[in-house]
Amino acid sequence: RTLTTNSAASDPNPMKDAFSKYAAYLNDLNDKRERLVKASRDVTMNSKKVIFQVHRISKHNKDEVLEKAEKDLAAVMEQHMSRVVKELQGTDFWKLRRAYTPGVQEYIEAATLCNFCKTGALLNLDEINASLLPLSDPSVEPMQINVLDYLLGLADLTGELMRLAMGRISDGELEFAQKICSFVREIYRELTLIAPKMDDSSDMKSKMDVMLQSVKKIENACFSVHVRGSEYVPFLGSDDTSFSLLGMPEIE
Amino acid sequence: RTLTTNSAASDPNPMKDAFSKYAAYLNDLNDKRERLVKASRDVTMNSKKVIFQVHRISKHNKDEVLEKAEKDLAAVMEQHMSRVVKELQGTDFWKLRRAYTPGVQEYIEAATLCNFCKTGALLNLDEINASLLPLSDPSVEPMQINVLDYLLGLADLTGELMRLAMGRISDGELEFAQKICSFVREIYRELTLIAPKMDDSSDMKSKMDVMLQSVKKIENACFSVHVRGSEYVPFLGSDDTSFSLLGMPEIE
Amino acid sequence: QSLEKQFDEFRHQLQDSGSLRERIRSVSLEIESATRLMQSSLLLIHQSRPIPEVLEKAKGQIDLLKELYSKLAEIMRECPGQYYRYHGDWRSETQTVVSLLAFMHWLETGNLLLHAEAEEKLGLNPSEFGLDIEDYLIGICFMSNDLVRYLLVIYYICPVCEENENELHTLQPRYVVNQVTAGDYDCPRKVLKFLTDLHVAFRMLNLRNDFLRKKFDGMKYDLRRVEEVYYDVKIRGLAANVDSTGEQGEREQS
Amino acid sequence: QSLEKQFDEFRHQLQDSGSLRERIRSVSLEIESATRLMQSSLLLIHQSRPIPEVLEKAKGQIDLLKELYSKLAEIMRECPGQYYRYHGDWRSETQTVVSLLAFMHWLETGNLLLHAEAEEKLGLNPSEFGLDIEDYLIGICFMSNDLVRYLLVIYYICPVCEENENELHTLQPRYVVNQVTAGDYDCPRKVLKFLTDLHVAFRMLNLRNDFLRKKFDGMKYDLRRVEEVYYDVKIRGLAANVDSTGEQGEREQS
Amino acid sequence: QSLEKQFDEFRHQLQDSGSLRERIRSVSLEIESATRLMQSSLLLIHQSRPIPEVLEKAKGQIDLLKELYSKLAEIMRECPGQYYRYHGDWRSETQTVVSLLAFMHWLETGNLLLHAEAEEKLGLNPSEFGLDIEDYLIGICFMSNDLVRYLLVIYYICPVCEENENELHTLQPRYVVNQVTAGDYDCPRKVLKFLTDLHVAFRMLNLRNDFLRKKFDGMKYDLRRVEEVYYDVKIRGLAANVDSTGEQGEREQS
Amino acid sequence: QSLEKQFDEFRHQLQDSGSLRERIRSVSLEIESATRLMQSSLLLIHQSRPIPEVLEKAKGQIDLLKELYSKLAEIMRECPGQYYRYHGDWRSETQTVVSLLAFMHWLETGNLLLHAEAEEKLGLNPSEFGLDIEDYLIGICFMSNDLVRYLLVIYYICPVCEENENELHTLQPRYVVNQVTAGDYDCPRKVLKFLTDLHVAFRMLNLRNDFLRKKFDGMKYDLRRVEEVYYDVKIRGLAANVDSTGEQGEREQS
Amino acid sequence: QSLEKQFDEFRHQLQDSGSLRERIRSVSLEIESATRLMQSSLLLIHQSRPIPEVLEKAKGQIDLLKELYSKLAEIMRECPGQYYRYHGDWRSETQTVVSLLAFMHWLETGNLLLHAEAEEKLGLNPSEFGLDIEDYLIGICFMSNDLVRYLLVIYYICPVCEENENELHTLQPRYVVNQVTAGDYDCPRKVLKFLTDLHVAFRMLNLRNDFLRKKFDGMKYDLRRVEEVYYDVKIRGLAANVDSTGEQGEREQS
Amino acid sequence: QSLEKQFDEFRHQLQDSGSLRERIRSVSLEIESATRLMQSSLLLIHQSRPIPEVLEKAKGQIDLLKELYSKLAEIMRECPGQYYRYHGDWRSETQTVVSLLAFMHWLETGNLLLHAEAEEKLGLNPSEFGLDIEDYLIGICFMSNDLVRYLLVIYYICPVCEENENELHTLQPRYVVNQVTAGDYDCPRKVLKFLTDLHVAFRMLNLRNDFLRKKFDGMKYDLRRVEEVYYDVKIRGLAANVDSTGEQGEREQS
Ligand SMILES: [Mn+2]
Ligand SMILES: [Mn+2]
Repeated sequence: RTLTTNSAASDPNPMKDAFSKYAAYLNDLNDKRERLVKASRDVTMNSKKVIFQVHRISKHNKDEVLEKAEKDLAAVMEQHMSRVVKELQGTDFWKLRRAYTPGVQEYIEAATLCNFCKTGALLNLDEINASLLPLSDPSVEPMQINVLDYLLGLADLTGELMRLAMGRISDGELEFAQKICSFVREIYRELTLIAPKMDDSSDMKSKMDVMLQSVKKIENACFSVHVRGSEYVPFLGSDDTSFSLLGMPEIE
Repeated sequence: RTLTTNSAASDPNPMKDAFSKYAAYLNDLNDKRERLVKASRDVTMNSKKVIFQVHRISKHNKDEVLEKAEKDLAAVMEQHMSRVVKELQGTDFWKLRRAYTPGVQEYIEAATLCNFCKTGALLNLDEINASLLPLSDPSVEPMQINVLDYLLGLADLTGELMRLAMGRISDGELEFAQKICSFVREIYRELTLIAPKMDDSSDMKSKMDVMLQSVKKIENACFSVHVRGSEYVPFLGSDDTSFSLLGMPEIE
Repeated sequence: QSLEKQFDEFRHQLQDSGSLRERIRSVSLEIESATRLMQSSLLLIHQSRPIPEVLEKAKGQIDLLKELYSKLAEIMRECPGQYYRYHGDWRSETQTVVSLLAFMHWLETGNLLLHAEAEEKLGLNPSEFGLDIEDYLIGICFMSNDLVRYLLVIYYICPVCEENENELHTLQPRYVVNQVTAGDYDCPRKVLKFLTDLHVAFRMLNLRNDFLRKKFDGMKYDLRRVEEVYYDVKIRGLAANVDSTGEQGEREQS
Repeated sequence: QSLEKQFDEFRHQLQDSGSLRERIRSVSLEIESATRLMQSSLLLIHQSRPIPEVLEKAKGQIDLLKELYSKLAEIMRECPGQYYRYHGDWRSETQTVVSLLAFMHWLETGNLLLHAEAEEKLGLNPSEFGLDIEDYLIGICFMSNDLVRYLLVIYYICPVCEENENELHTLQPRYVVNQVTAGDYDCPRKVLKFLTDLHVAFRMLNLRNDFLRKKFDGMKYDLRRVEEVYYDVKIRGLAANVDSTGEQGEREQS
Repeated sequence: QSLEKQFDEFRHQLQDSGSLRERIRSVSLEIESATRLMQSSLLLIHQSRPIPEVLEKAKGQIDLLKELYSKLAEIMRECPGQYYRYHGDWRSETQTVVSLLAFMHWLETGNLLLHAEAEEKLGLNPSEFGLDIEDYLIGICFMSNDLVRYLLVIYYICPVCEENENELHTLQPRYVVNQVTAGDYDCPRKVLKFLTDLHVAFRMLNLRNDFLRKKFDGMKYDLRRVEEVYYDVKIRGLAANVDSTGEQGEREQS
Repeated sequence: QSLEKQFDEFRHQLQDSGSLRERIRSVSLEIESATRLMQSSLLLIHQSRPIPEVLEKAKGQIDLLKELYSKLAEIMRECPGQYYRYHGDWRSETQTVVSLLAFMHWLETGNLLLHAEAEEKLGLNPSEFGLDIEDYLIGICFMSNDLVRYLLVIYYICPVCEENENELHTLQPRYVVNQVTAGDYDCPRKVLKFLTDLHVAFRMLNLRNDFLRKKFDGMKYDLRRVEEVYYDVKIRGLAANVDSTGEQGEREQS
Repeated sequence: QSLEKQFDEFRHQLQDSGSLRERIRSVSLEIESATRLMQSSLLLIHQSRPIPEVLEKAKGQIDLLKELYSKLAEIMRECPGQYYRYHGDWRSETQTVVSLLAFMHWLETGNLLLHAEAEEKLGLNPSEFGLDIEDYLIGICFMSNDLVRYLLVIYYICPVCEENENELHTLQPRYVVNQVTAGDYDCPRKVLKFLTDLHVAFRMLNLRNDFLRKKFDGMKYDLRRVEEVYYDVKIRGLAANVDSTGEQGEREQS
Repeated sequence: QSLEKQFDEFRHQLQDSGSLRERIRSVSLEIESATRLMQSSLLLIHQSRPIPEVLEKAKGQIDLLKELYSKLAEIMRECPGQYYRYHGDWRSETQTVVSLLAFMHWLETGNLLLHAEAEEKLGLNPSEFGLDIEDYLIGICFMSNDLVRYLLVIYYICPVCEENENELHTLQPRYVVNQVTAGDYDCPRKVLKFLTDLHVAFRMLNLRNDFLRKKFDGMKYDLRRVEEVYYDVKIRGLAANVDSTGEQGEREQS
C-alpha cells in the first residue's frame, strides 16, 4: 500500500510514514462503512418485506401469516443483521451509526410490528438486543442497538400501524383497530416526553409531526366507524352482530 | 413463492394467479435494482480513488502516477463495472438507470480525468463504450453508457479539473493549468449548447451553475498568476525560467 | 477536432431524441384527449343511461386508442430498447387508460381486467411495446376510486331526472328500473366483494415507498367508503329483499 | 406496565446522557476559552514579540488543556464505547487545539506535529480517549491557513511599532532584528517547503466529499498565496542574500 | 451625456409607474375592505337570518365597489394598454368580489351569475376596463366552496338559535321555517344540480396547468361533498317526504 | 484609551445581557418542560380517564408555572423597559401555556379563558410583567386544534376500559358514564358553538399578515371539521334524543 | 341555455389565448436558441479570437432576432393592449438578448447600449411593441457580469494559440496583438470607468425590492471585482507605461 | 358578554399598535432616504473630491436625521417600555446611519466614533431613546467594509479624472495632491492600524452566534484585505520613500 510519489524512497520521511498510516486508516474506515451501508440496505429491504407480510393479515389467517412473518424476520436477523453485528463488534457502534441506522430502524419497525400483532404489546429494546447476542463473537463487546435507533424505528412503526388499522376496520375487526389506536396514542404520548431529550432531536421532531398525522387518521377512522355503527344498533336490536357489523359478511 | 392467504386453495382464482405473477415480477425487479445500486456504489467508491490517485500527479512523477491510475481504473472496469454490465445486458438500460447512474457518472469522471492528463484530449463516449463490449455476453445486446450519463459525468469532471489546475499552478506548471483552463472552457461552451436539449435538464442545469463557478475559479487563478508573473519578467530578463517561475524551485 | 465532432454528434442525437419526444408527446396528448371523451361518455351512467348504451359509446374510443398505441410502438421501433427512456411521456395517460378499460370491463363482466387482457385490448405486443406492470397496477388503483364514486352517484343520486323523483327513494338504481341486467341490482355487495378481493390480491405485492404504494394506501379508503354504503343499505333493510333475488340472479348468470 | 416501564427507563437514560452531554459541553467551552487565550498570545508574534517569549506564554495553556482533556476522558469513562456519540461536542474545539499546537510546534521545530505527538502533548491515552484522525487532519488544514497569515503579517507588516518604520522596508522580519534564531530568517522559503511537503502528504489520502476534503481544497489556496509571497521576495532579490546564509543556518541546525 | 439623460428619464418613468401602482394598491385595499364587510354580512345566513334581509345588507357594498372600480378604470385610462401590467394588483381582490356577487346571485335566482352580468353589476365597461375571464372563472370556483359550506351549515347546523333546538333534528333548514320561498326546500338537490351543471361546463374548457386548474380541481371536491350530503339525506328518506309534500308540507309545519 | 474603555464597558454590558438571557432561557426551558408534563397528563382524557382526575393532575403543574413566571418577572425587574427585548425567549413557550390553560378552562367551565384570567392563573401582574396579547391570541388558536381532536377521540369507544364496553355504543362520550356533568353530553354542539363564537370574535380583529393570521386561518379548518362532525351526528338523529335532556341540563346549570 | 353559451364562448376565448400563447412561446424558444448561439459565439473571445471576427459571427444572429421580434409584434397586433398579459413569456429571453447586444455594443464602441438603440437594433417600434424598461435594465445588469469575466480572461495568456506566446507576457490582451484598436489596451481602466458610470446611473433609480434590485446588488460585486483587478494591475506598474500611449490613443479616437 | 368585550378591547389595542407601527415605519423610511443621500455624497470621495467639501455635503443630512430620531423618540414616548417591541422597525436603518457617521468621523479625526458620540450626534437621550449597543456595533462592522473599499478605490484608482492619469502610477492617493492633511499620506498603514485596533477591541466581546457575529466575521476579511494591500505597497517599497519624506515630500511634489 505504500505510495511511490516523488523523490528517492531511501531517506526516512516521518511525515510520509505518518500519512501512510492515516491513509490506511481512512481507507479501512471507508471500506468498513461501505460494507455496513450494503448490509444495512439488505436489512431494510428484507424488513420491508416482513412488514408487507404482516399487512397480509386478515380475520381468518392471522396465525398463519404471522408465523411466516416471524420466520422471515428471523432470516433477516440471521442473514443480514448478523453482517452488521459482525462488522461492528467490539467498537465503532457510534462512529459508524449513520451507515447502519436506516437498516436497524427498519428492522425495529418490522420486529415491533410482528410482535404487536401477535401479543398486542410492545417488543422491548432489551428483548431485541438479547436476540443479537448469539450473533456476536463472545470474546468482544457485542453490538447492541441503541435507544435512539429503537425510538426512531418506533416512530416509523406508527405509520405502519395506521395502515394496519385501516385494513382492520375494513375487515370488521373494530376492536383490533381500536386497540391499535390506543397503542399508537400511548406511544405518541410517551414519545412527546422523550423526543426532546434525544441526542439529535431534529429527525425525531419531523417524525413526531408525521406520527401525529397518523394518530389523527386512525382517530378519524375510528370516530366515523363508531358514529355510523351506532346508528345501526336500534335497527339490529341486540348485540349479536355488533362487532361484525363491518367487514365482509358471513352470508356466503 | 405462492401465498397461502385465505379460503381453500383448490378453486382456481385468476386474479390471485395474476397477482402472484405481478408480485414475482416486482420482487425480481427490486432485487435486481438492489444489486445494481450496490455495484454502482462500488464503482463510485473505486472511481473516486482513481481520481485521488490522479491528483497525486506532480511535475516529476506524471507517468508513474498516471500508470497506476490507469491500472486502478482498469480494475474498476473489470471488477465492478462488469457487474453493472452483467445485470443490465439485454435490457432495462433505461428502466433501471436511476440505480446505476451515480456509479457510471463517477466512472466517466475518473476515466476522462485520467485520459486528459495523459493525452490532453477528451476521452470519447465511443471509446468508453467500446471498452464495455468485452464484458458482455456476445449473444445479448450489450449494455452501453448513454449520452446523458456521459455528459453528467463530464460536468463533474470540470470540478476535478479545477482542483487539478490549482495543484498544477502551485507546482509551477502554468502551461498545464492554462491548458486545463482552455479545456474546461471548451467543455463549458459546448455544454451550454447541449444542456438544454438533455432529457431531464434540471440536474444538468444545476451542474452547469457549479461548472461556471469552477471555470471562474480557474480563470481567476490564471489571471492572478499571470498578472503577478508578468511583473517578474523584467527582473529576470530572458525567457529561461519563464514557466518555472512558480512551483518549488530546483535549488535543492 | 474530435471533441467538437463528438459534441456535434451529441447535439444531433439529442436533437433527434428531442424531436422523437415531441412526436411521442403529441401522441400522448391525443391519448389523453381520447380518455377525456371516454370519461365523458362513462359519466353518462351517472345520468342513469343504460349501461350497454354507455359502454357502446365509450368503446368507440378503444379503436382510436389502439391506433394511437400502435403509433407509439412504431415510434419506439426507431429507437429499440429505449421504451423506458420515454416512458414518462405516456405514463400517466396510460394509467388513466387502464383505469377506464378496467372500469368498463368490470361493468361488463364484474371481473378484474388482467394485465394481459389490458394489453390485448390495446393491441399491444408485449415483446416490443408492452404495458408496464406498475402502470397497470396504478391504473387499477385509480379504478377503485372511480368505482366508489360510481356506486355513490349511480345508486342514490340522480339530480337531473326530476320527473321520477318519487321513485328515487326506493333506492334502486335508476337504470335498474329501465333494464334489469343480471348482476346489476345488488351493486353495493358486488362492489364490496370485488374491492375486497382486489385488496387481498394487492397485499400479495411487496411495494417500495413509492407512488404505487401511496395509491394502494388510498384504495383502503375506497374500500372503507364502500363498506359504509353497503351497511347503510343493509341496515335499512333496503338491500335485504333485493339480496334474495340478487343472489339468485347471480347464480343464474354464473 | 412494561411499556411504561421501558419508556420510563429510556427517559432516565436519555436524561443521564443529556446531563453527561451538559458536562461535556461545559468542558468543551473551557477548552474553547483556553484556545482563545492561546490564540491571543500567539497573535503577539504579529506584534514582533520574540518567538520564544510568545511560545512560552501560549504553552501556559497546554497544561490547562491537558487537564480539560483528562476531565473529558474521565467523563467518557462513565459511558465506555460512546466516544463517538458525544464526539460532535468537542470536535470543532479539538480541531482548533490541534491547529494551534501544530502551529506552535512548527514555530519551534519547523516540522509537522504528528498525530501521535499531538495526543502526547494533550496527555491523551489513545486506548481510552484518543484524538480522532480526521479531527487531527482538519486541524492541520486550519493550521496551514494560520501559517499563511503569519507569513504575511509578521514578515512585512508591523503597523504598531512605528518607531522602526524605516527599517521595515528592508523586508526582514521584525523579530529577526532582535533575535536571530537559526531557521527564522528565510521564512517564506521554509513555509513554502513545509506546505508543499504537507500538500504532497495529504494527497496520499483518499477523501470522501466531506468537510475534510473541502478544507484540503482550501489548503491549495494557502499554498498558492505562499508561493506568491516567496516569489515577491525572490524577484526583488531580497531573499537572495538571505538564502545563502539561510541554507547554511539550516544545515547547521539539522 | 446621453447615458445620464437616459437614466434621468428612467427615473421619472419608474417613479411615475411606482406612484401609479401606489394609487392602484390603495384602491385595491379599499376593495378588499368592502369585500370583508360583504362577507361578514353574508355569514349571517349561517345564523338563520332571512335571506332577503341578509342580501339587502350585503348589497349595500355594491355601490361602493362600483365606485372603486370606476376609480381603477380612471387610473388605467392614464396608461392605456397597460391593464395587464398592473393586473396583479387587483386580481385576487376581484376574484373575491366575483365569488361574493355570484353567491348572492345564486341565493336570489338559483342561477349562475354570468360574466357579462358580473361586469354590469360592477359597472365595468369591457371596452376599457373589463373583467378578466380567468378572474371571473376563479371567482366562480371560490363560490362553489362557499356553497358547500353554506349547504352544510344552513341545512343541519344552527348552534346559535337554541330556542328551536328540538325541531332541528327534523332536518329541515332553519330558514325554511321562517320564510318559504319556492325552491328553498330541497336545497341539497338544487345545489347538487347547480354544481353538476357548473362542473360539466368547466370541463368543456381546456385549462392550462395553472391556478385556475387547481381551483377547478378543488371544485371537484366540493361536488363530491355535495353528492355525499345528498346521498346522506336520500338514504335516510329524509328528502323523500319533503319532496312529496313540497311547499305545502312546509307551511303546515311552521 | 477611550476606545478600549468603551469596549470594556460593552464587554460587561454584553456579558450582563448574555447572562440575563441565559437565565431567561433556563426558566423558559423549565416552562417548556412543565407544559410537556401538563400536555402528557391531558392526553389521558383520550384514554377515557375521568376529567376531574385528569384536570387534577394537569393542574399540579400550574403552581410550578406560577413560580417560573414569577422568576421571569423578577429577572425582568433587573432591566426595566426591556420586556420586548427578551420577549422572543419565552414567547412560544407562553403560547403553549395559554393553549393548555384555555383547554383546561374549557373542560371545566365550557367558556373561553379570558386574557385577564390567564394572567391571573399565572400570577402575572400586568403592570410589570404581563401576558402579551398576541401570545394570548396565538395560544387560543392552538387550543382550537386540541379541541377538535378531543371531540373526535372522546366521542368514540375506548376498548382499553372494557368494563363499560356495552354501554359505550350508546354513543355517549366515555366520561359521561362515569360522571354525568350537566352540559357534557352534547359535546359536538357545545364545541361547535364555542368555536363559532370564537371565530366570530377573531374576525373582528384586523390581523396583520403574520404568524397569528396564519394560525387563525388554521382555526377555520378546525371549525370546518367540527361542523362536519356535528353534521354526521345530527344527520343520524343521534344527537336528537340527547338534545332534549341536554338543553334541560344546560338550563339547570346556567 | 345562457350558461352553456357563455362557457362555449369562454372555450373559444381560452382556446384562442391558449394558442396565441403557444405561438408566442414557440417564438420565444427560437429567440432563446438564437441567443444561445450568440452566446456561444461570443465565448470565442475568451479563446483569443479577434474581436471583429467574433462580433461578425455573433451579429449573424441579429437579423434572425429582428425577424423573431417582428413575429412577436405581429402576434401581439392581434390582441392590442395585452402586451403585459403575455409579457412573462418573452421576458427572460429578452433580458438575455439585451445583455448580449449591450456587451457586443461595448466591445465595438466602449459605450453603453441605450434603450432606444436596443429597440432600434431589434427593429422594435416602441409605439406598438417596445422594450420594457425593466427588462432593459435587468439585461444591462446581466451584462456587467459578462464584462468582468471577459476582463479576467482577456487579460491573460492563452496557451492554445502558441504562435504569439512570447509576446504575450508583455501583458497586452491577446487580441491587441492582432489588431490594435485605439482604446483597447487599457481594458481594466476602461471597464472600471464604464461600470462606475453605470453604477452611478443605476443608483439614481428608486428601485423596488424586486428582481431588478437584486440584480443591481449583484452589479456592485462586479464593480468591486473590477476595482481589484485594476488595483492589481496598477500596483505592479503594468498599466503605467500603457497609460501614456493609452491616453493618447483615446484622445485620438475621441 | 365578556368574551365580546375582551375582543373589542383587543381590536382597539391592535389597531393602536398597528397605527403606531405605521408611524414608526414612515419615519424609518425617511431615515433611509436621508442615509441614501448621505451615501451618495460620500461616494464623491471616490471621485477625488476634497474630503472637507465632501464631508460638508454629507453633514447636511445630520440635522434631518436628528429631527427624525427626535420624532421616533416622541412616538415611543406614547408607549413607554416598548422600545424593543418596535425596535425591528428602525434597526437596520439605524445601523446604516451609524456606519456612515463613523466613516465620516474617521475621515475627519482618524478615530473611532464612540457610542456616546454617536448618540450625541443624533441628539439621542439614552435615558429615553438610546442607541442599542448591538446596532452600534453592527454599524461599525459595516463601516469597516466601506473603509476597505475606500482604501482600494481612493488610493490607486481614479478613472474619472483623466487629466492626472500619468501621475497615478506614482501610487499616491489622489486627494493628497490637492490637500495635504497631516496623517493622510500613509493611508494603508493608518487604515490597517485602525482596523487592527478595532478588531482587537471586538475580540474582547463575547459575541453570540448571531447577525453581529456574522458581521464581525466579515470584518476579519476586511482586515485581511487591508493587510494584503499594505503588504503590496510595502514589498514594492512604495510606501517607504513616502514614509521617509512624509509630509514634506508631499508638499514638494504638488
Ligand atoms: Mn415503514
Ligand atoms: Mn468529483
